[in-house]
Amino acid sequence: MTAVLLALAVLATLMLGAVLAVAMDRRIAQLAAGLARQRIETEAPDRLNRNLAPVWYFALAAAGLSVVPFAPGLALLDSPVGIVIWGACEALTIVAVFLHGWSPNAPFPLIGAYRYVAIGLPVMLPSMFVLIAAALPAQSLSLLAIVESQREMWNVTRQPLGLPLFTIVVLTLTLRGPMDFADAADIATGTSAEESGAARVVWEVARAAMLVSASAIAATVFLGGPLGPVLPGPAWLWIKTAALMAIFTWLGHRVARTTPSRMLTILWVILLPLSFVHLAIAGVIAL
Amino acid sequence: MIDLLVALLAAFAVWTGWRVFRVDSMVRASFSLMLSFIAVGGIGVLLSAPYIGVATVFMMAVEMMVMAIFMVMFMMNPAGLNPMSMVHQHRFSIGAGIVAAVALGAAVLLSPLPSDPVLSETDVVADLGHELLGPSMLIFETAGVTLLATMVGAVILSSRQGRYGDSDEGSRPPGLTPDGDPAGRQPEEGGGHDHHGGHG
Amino acid sequence: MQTLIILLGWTVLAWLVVRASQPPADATAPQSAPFLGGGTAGTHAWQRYHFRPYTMTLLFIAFEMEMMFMYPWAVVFVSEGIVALAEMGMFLAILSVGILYGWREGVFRWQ
Amino acid sequence: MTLTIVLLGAAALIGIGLYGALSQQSFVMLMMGLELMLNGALLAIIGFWSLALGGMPQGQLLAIIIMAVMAVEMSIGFALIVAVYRKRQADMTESIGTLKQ
Amino acid sequence: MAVSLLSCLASRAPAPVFAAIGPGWQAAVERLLARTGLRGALTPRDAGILLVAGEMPDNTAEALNRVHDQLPRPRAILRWTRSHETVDDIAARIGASWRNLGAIDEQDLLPDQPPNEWKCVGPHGQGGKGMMGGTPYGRPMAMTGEDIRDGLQLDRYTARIGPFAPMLPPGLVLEVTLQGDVIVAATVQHQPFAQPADVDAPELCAARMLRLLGLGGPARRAVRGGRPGGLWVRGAVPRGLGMIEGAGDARDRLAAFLRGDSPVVAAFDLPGLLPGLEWSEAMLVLASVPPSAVLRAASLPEDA
Repeated sequence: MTAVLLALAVLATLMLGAVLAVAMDRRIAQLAAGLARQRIETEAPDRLNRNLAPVWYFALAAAGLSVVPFAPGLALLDSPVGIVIWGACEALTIVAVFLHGWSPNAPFPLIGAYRYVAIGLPVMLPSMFVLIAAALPAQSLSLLAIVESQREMWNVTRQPLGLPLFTIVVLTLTLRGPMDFADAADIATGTSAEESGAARVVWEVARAAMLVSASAIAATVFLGGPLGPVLPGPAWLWIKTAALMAIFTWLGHRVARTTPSRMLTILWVILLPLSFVHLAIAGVIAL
Repeated sequence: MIDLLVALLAAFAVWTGWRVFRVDSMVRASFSLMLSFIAVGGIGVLLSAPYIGVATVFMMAVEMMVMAIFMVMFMMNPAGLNPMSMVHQHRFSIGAGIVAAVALGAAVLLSPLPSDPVLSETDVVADLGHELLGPSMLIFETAGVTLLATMVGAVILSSRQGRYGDSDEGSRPPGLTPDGDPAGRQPEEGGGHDHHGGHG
Repeated sequence: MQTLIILLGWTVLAWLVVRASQPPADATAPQSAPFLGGGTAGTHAWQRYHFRPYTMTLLFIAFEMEMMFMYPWAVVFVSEGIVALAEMGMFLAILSVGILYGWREGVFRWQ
Repeated sequence: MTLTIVLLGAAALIGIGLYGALSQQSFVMLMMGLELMLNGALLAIIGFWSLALGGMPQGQLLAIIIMAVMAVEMSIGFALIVAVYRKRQADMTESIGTLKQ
Repeated sequence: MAVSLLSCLASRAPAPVFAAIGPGWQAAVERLLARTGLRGALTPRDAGILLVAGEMPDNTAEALNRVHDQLPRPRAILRWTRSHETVDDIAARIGASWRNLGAIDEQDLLPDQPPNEWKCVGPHGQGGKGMMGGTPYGRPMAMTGEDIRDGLQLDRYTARIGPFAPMLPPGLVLEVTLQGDVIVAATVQHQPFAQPADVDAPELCAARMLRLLGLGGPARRAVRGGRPGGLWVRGAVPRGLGMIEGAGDARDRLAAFLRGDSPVVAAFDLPGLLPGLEWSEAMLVLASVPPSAVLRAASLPEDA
């Protein structure tokens, strides 16, 4: 019974959150108009994967949100390895975006797909480091335990580098702003360049859903998730998630994107050592 | 119930494993191998190995992504637009595969299997952590050194501008006919344009 | 088991939603040609794609293995104390040598 | 019973992997076969660890080692393919034999 | 209820316009697309209206038809050729067509034929021999060739991009050969259309670069004459990219545009500048040069 309620809560959060995310981009009307338009088939596409890519993206967003506790001690997927499940979602997201760009058999989507893989893979490293750092004080890989470990102090103050590093991960997963190497303007919106009508809308909504999911994870890991005075747990989670979504959306619209080659070097040479430092600091504090 | 799910997942793993060699598209082949790994990870999750199971999915998603990249890079006709057939010693291989599978299967069916299931209250992840830092510390650090060697080896083998000049300098591709002209590229003077100045 | 059922459930639900929301794709021949700003392509886009940072991906899969060791390490970190810090520090230091070597060889950019 | 199912699945995976490793001309496809065999080994280890060894932590460690072996094999294998391709413009297993020349 | 809500929302959507810009109309179209109520689409797949601005030369007619046919149905083509029609007029006309799109819906202009004859012949129906031969699904497959960066001989993808590619100057047709996303060869097949001097206005040049840096909103603000805003704008352009003597690199030129200066770019070799650059770098370099200078550079080889 609780499981069904929690499943409904996850679904409702994902749907309402996706609408909110699209509204933050001021694109609700645009996407509504796209739904009724023709969906164009490309020349000799990989039809199966073209249809499956958005399905994976949606399913991964939902799976990621399932491990998020909606109240202290209450998550749909109460797994002892919650952050590993989220890590698997991140890894599979790269696959989904790659398939989205690969399957139309067209040059610009193909370039977008490969660029995304080049950036998406190394982005996983800081992501894993910050999540592991958050797991240190909790002595567990479960997100429930990570929430419990933040009762006295949120991770955002205890591990100050964590949220900025994770921001980059979220922007990458949701193909936004400075990390949007899959759908860039110089390749005519990249992996989506050949998508029209409902297929394009579905992909955009899936991106929005992933933003909800990733923001909820960030809220849980760094802002104490459902912890907070007066209001019930889910309300706090929703407030924090929405606030983070607003920040990520704002950054996505404001920060310039550099060239992929340069970003690759930045990731390995600056962000990876930073996440080493982050882990070391978190470790020393946790001891 | 668990048995049924395990059987379904095992069948799925075998089927997707078989698909790897039957599909024309290299991307599909890589990702059907990934699905096979995911099914094995699912079995791990069912058999109270949550960490190993989920981590298999996590690692294999990444590795199969890289696999797909290299498959597409080096296979002719990577998308399978024309039908693929690049096999040799086909009958022998089929025979060997079947013999191996049947022999192993028979060994499984004929030998008495011990039964000592993992207790449900064990914290298997913490067990693994203590094992890593305690008794198996040497294995853990050896793995580190092995991975380092792998990284260095991979860089040396695959990158062109090595310390001793371009790795393909002076090499001569084989001829299309015996004693014929080299196929494809001629070794060029100075190893082509090197657009990269200093490092980093 | 619950984990598997939930994940499978989401996948099926996502599949249903996506199927229901988009009509089957169709196009005439000129419509389906790849978009090149009015230009034409000589060949199929699918090709032996020269993925530039290929050496980086090789380094990456070797380096990423360290995650497999780090998750269980994180769980027992506090109870093992300073030993855990030292051992993981050594492990990461060893791997960092590989990263530094790769950087020196210039693999973290488009080849 | 569960262990039998798991091990039969593992045997089938190893069989298919062996077929792939022997039959494929292309080096990358051959590596797929190797990976599939390792997949079978991984499945067998998970089954044994969970159902026959009483949750010995070494079992999990062995599974991790298998994955490390896969990573090493892939990394070195692909690096080798790149090196061979650079010299021979081919990724066939046969062309490795001529590399020594 | 849900359906009517959706259609109500849809009717308020900004009209998605894919602009095919002709000679002399670039600045006007860029100013038009920065208005609210319109949305410049980067690909015809995302557009409902094809805006054809200016008199198109005959040799681009087929390309225009091609772009037209790539719009999803229902679609409409609008021509903006009379110079007395103001930006407000055309915006109103676009809005009206967009709301009335279902009634207008246009047929394909090109015949419904695959690019190559393909009748499913051959032992496997691929229309060719072996694994690489023939024209499966109407096109041949790419073949291997030289690489100029790391010497790995992988496939070369050759395509003519333009004249209506949104990331290139209007009218420019480049025949590029790509290996991966690196340009290994480029030739100019058709020169950019001549544009009056106001196309070199710093705010328009800055907006073109901002758009490539993923800053659509700041680009719009820049066109409207406001402060673009945006973080890490100059820093995002790599140093030393697209170095042209006397005009610095792309980052310097972006800084100049943002200051409101228009750097004078001397003649440079356009096809010679591109090979060896990665596609996104190449596009940044092209956008960092004022269109008049690109035109001069593209017409250089014919003078010689």
